[in-house]
Amino acid sequence: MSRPHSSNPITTNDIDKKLAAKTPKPLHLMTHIVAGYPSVEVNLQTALIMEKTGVDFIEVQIPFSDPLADGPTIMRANHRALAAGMTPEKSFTFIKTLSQTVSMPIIVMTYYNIPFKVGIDNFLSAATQAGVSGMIIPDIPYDATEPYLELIKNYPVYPIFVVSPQITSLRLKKIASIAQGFIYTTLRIGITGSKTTLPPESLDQFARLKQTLSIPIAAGFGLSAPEQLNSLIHHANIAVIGSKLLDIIENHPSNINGRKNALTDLETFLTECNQTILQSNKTPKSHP
Amino acid sequence: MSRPHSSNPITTNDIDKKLAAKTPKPLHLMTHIVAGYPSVEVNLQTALIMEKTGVDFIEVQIPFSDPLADGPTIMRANHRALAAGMTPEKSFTFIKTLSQTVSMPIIVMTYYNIPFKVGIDNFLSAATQAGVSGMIIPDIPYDATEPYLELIKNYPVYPIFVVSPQITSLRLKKIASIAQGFIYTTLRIGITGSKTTLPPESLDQFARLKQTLSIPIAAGFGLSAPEQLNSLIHHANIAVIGSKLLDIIENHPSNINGRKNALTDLETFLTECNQTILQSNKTPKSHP
Amino acid sequence: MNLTNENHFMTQITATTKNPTQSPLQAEENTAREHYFGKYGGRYVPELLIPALDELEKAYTEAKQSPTFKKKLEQLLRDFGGRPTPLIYAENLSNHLGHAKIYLKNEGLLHTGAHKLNNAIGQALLTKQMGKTEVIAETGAGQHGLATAAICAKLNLRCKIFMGTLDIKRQYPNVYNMKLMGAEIIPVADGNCTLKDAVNAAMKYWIEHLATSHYLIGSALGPAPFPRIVRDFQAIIGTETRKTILEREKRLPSHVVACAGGGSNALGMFTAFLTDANVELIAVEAGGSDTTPGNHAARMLKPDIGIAQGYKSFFLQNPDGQLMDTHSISAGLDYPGIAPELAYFAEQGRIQFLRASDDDCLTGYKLLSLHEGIVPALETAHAISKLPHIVNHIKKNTQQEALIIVNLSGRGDKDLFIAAPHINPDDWTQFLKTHLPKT
Amino acid sequence: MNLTNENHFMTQITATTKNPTQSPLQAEENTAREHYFGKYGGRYVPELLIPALDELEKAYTEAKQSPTFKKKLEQLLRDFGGRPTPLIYAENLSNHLGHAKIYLKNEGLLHTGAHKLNNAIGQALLTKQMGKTEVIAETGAGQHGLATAAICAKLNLRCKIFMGTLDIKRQYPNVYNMKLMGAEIIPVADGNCTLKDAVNAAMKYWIEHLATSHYLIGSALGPAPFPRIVRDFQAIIGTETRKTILEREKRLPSHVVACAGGGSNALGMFTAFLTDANVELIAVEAGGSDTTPGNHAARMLKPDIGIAQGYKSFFLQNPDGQLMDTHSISAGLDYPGIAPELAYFAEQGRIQFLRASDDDCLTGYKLLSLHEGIVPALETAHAISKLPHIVNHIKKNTQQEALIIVNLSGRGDKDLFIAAPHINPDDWTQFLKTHLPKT
Ligand SMILES: Cc1ncc(COP(=O)(O)O)c(C=O)c1O
Ligand SMILES: Cc1ncc(COP(=O)(O)O)c(C=O)c1O
Repeated sequence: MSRPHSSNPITTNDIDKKLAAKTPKPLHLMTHIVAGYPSVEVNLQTALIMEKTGVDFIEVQIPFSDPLADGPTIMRANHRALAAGMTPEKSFTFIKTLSQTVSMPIIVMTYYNIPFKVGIDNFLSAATQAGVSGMIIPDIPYDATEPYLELIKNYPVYPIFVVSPQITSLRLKKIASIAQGFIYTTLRIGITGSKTTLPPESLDQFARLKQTLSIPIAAGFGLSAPEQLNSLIHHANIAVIGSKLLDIIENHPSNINGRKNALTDLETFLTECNQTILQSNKTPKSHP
Repeated sequence: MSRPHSSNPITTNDIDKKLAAKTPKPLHLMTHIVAGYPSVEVNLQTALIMEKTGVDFIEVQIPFSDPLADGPTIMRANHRALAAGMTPEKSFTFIKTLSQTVSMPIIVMTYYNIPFKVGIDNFLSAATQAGVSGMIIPDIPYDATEPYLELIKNYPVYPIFVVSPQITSLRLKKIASIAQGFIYTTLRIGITGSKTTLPPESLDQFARLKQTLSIPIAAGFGLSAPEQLNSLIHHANIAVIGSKLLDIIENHPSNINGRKNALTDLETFLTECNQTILQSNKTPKSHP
Repeated sequence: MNLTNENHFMTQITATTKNPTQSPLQAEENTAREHYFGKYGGRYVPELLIPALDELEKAYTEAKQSPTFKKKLEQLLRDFGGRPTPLIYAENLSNHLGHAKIYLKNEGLLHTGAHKLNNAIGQALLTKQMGKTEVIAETGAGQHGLATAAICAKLNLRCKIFMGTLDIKRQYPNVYNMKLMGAEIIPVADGNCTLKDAVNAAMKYWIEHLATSHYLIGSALGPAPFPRIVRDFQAIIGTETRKTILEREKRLPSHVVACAGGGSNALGMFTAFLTDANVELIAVEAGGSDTTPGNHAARMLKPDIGIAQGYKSFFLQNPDGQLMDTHSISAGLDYPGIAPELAYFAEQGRIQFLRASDDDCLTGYKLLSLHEGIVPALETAHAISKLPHIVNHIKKNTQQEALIIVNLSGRGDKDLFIAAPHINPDDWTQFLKTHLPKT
Repeated sequence: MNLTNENHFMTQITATTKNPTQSPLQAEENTAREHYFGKYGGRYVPELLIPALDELEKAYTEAKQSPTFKKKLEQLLRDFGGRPTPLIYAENLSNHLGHAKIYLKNEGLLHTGAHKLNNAIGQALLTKQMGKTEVIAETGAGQHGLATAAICAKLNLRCKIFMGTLDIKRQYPNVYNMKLMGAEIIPVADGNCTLKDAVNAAMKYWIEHLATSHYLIGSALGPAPFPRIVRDFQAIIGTETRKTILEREKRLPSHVVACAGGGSNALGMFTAFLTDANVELIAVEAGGSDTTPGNHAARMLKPDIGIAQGYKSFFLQNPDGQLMDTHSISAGLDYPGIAPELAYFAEQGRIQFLRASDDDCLTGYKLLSLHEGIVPALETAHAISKLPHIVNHIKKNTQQEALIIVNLSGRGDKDLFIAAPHINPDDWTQFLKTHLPKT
């Protein structure tokens, strides 16, 4: 499933490899952690659970004071990580350890002021050295007149773009021409009626994305129950699970017992997710 | 010293008689009480002391809720008398008793809304029956288009006018033509420097009043010490003492002992006042 | 209905009341008659005050004819005051009530937040013209005090504000602002320690300082010439309104509504419409909690003539002639007397009177805030609250769409401490507690 | 100095910044370039928001050319807002300081008490034009929230105000008034629970309700086209001022001063004078308690470029790029970012920046109240407080009498709970206690 990216000297990276893996998986999973929340130790434990339960990609958010695009749970996690002393530098130290510990490709997510302030090249070097495969910066549109989009071409790190269902065809096409690895689209399911089938609007969205894009599609959505994953199969390549995991961690008191419970719950939840996907493979759905 | 008042069927009343008394007194005294403050009983005791110590006229104020022309002490006395249930009717009942008890001419002082509301004729009849000799209503200028000024001519009660030092000659002349008994002028001495001589402005005022008026002059002023009375001798016919007496009563706690002390103090004070006047008669001052 | 006589009212300071029984005010001839409105008004004051009132009358007569005075007044009204104030079509409220187009004349946008400033500016200029250096004023709610303090700061006049000790406690925000502007607050601890007592105290102070002080009375009452002066300085409200509504609607209003405490904003608004026979003029008094004596300030409930505080008018008084306690949720309507000119026009039937209770007032307060995005003063809210009643009455009696103008005499900021405990008591108490120093 | 180009600025909504490095805004051609002021500004937002920003830009472009829109805007600014606001000669203050004539443009007389309404009206009309039914807005001090709530009530738009929980506690009076006008207050308990966090929360809500909601940003910042839209709607301040001062003084001002929080009142005032090379433009930031990071909101103390909340500008941030806590006595200046256009003109040297501390602010607050009878907002007081400094500087450097205009961005009523404890702590505590329910 890898494709040539003429503008990038490194033709494939772990993301492509993962998506092109021999074992066919009807839906990959990407899960989210915020570096330093509640601590790098727990981050690491969490990541191990993720890998163990079959998660394919891990998204590590380097915390920022003003995470514009994130909901309340993730925002709180950002603020708590910062309050506990997390920095971009410490984040990369953690990510390096992480990349040496797990084999899931690592996608870094942060806001543009962090690389901008640290220096784009510094930031991208650090990411490369830490073993990062992709980079999501939600507040830098593809047409921002910023050096980041040029400079990243010099690194083995894929720029992952986030698109919205409302995006114009023109913008989508332009993004498609420079995107690498996959494109991340946001959508909400499970809110309207059925939890296991996509509403017609979402189907239309996917159809439109697929028509324009030859690159895999990751879909972020307000997942609340594993069976909701069924609805994405055959539509998206990757399902992104974010807030739900933080909710599980947050909703346990932060003592050792609580944390243990949290990690157990997390493992149970992710196991269910993975099983839902694997089972769906055996019982094909009737999708267009 | 009585003069004919062509417009009034009653040519003399107690006021004229008092001022024309055979024993020559260089300055008459008029003292003030507020009917019902602190009580009619104390009013009566006070009046007896006044008569005993040589006071010539007693001014009885029928309390009003909004005594525009009165200072804080008298205003407070008005409000307290009203709060204790004093009414115009009860005031006249008291005044009747008073006139049967003392021989000093009684001047009623009140504000125009009382007679206006009670009915001018009712009010003047009540006053006449209670033995009132004069009436001061400070908020009814001589040229007010009110029946009071006509109606009072039918009663043996003199309208006493209050004039100010700033009054125009025209207005003064018009008042002089209808005034009876005496005219009351306000002035302040004792504030500026010497306490026993009048400041030049006040001398000018008296000269001007005397030039226009053939009627006796009463002077109200912020008296604080008996020796200040000296300054009025040869200028005014009557000195009016108001707030000072209420101050003496008010500044004692209102228990039996306090009231006794108050009345003793009052007697001492008024005795001194009278003596000051009588002595000055023997040691004539060098006045213009 | 006369649509073309607006020229007559173009200049507020020469605006005069053309009423059939009263000859127009003639500056040169100060007859006792023109101190009255019918049998109301007059000068029931100690002789001591007469020279000062004469001086004021003379100064005012001169000022009315002086182009310099007029220019200064206009400049201050514009640059300091923010005149002209807007007339806005209250579209939502109109739709809500139906059958009427309602306009609001927003005096709340004047500096210091109420119509009071119009008069304060005028009289402060008169003070200057008389060569006096000090202004004294009484205030209840504090709006008149605030307006006076502001213009005194601007015109470099010493300023003393007489205020009942109870009102000082209730209206601290205004006290605070007056002090910031350099005014001295004279606490009045007599009587009920409210407005009426502040008037008495101010009057007394004036008597003793006539040479240097001007008593800047805040409503269209007190001894002549005050009622006329205040009315004239406030008449700009109606003058502007009449002109604007004719431009916008090409017709005169069918009804003009204002709240009436002392009566200055009502007269300020009504004067320009007095001779427009088809314009109904409606004043709204404070009905308080109920009609028990002492629980309201509705002088017109049983109009009772009296003479107090220097003038003859309707007063809330007992049968002995003692002025009574009053109550209203709005401190600016809580006064036992009323402008003699309003008494006169009430008698003539030219101005109708309605009553709004404390509860009505809060309803009006919420109604206007919600529908028009304007939080009115509680005084004004009395007028607003009668609109449903007025509109219903019109619906029953006429086919034609009514055109109602309400004088929005002031904005609501000042009433926070009075209204919030009614509207949102728990939040309010919580909030106050967080502002108390930790002990 | 060009005295005759005022025609260029006559209509605020077509006013454009003629700066040499920037082509004039061309409505038809939405190039990325015009989202910037030099290198500042831009659109640093999730792709999700781009369609909404494009839609807004399109609507605004159409509105600028629409006579209907212009008429509606002018009507609301006049009838609802109370425009034009006056320009007043501060004679006492001028005499007090000497060597300068000082004028004040009193935006405090606008409805709801600050310049914020100019922009709120404009954007609310845009909301209508886009067919949206809901407005959301962030607010710190509450002035922008208040203005937004008011115009939403007037225009029948659903209104949600995002406000940090800390600000809700501090600024209850504004919360109270917003609720009265029907706005829903959305408490934001993230981060420091203040303005910056309210912006984040509002932005997020917007992302999820783009179809029906317009995010009515309150200062000249955020992603393009907001900085320009807000600037344009506020430019009427300078347009009116320039015209009036030329009429009155027959010359342009030598200095124009404004406080700068986000920057909307400063840009609103400065825009009309940008091409008048001899007019010095001075913006005053909040110096807070001292220059320690976290104790002030002076972005220009050490200008540090960053990208946050949708735009590139100077931010108070740590070396990692995290936005920092800020402090100012005035809630409206207490924000870590600044209008990108101000950043640009700071860089160009066209606008100078000064800093006023909390103490300076209180001095300015008292100074204006006492000398001019106008109690300013604490934000405005920052600008006032630098006048002695500015005048002294002029005295040393020029012979000519200076002509200074200060933008009086708001009135002080809203600041009672913040200022009174500084000015008169004992009275204030006493007063608050009397308003607590007896337990
Ligand atoms: C806003 C407002 N409206 C009305 C009044 C009542 O006064 P008047 O009846 O003289 O207009 C006041 C008095 O303070 C006021 O502040
Ligand atoms: C009166 C006043 N002035 C100034 C400001 C600061 O905002 P800006 O810099 O956008 O004018 C505010 C903000 O609330 C304000 O209320």
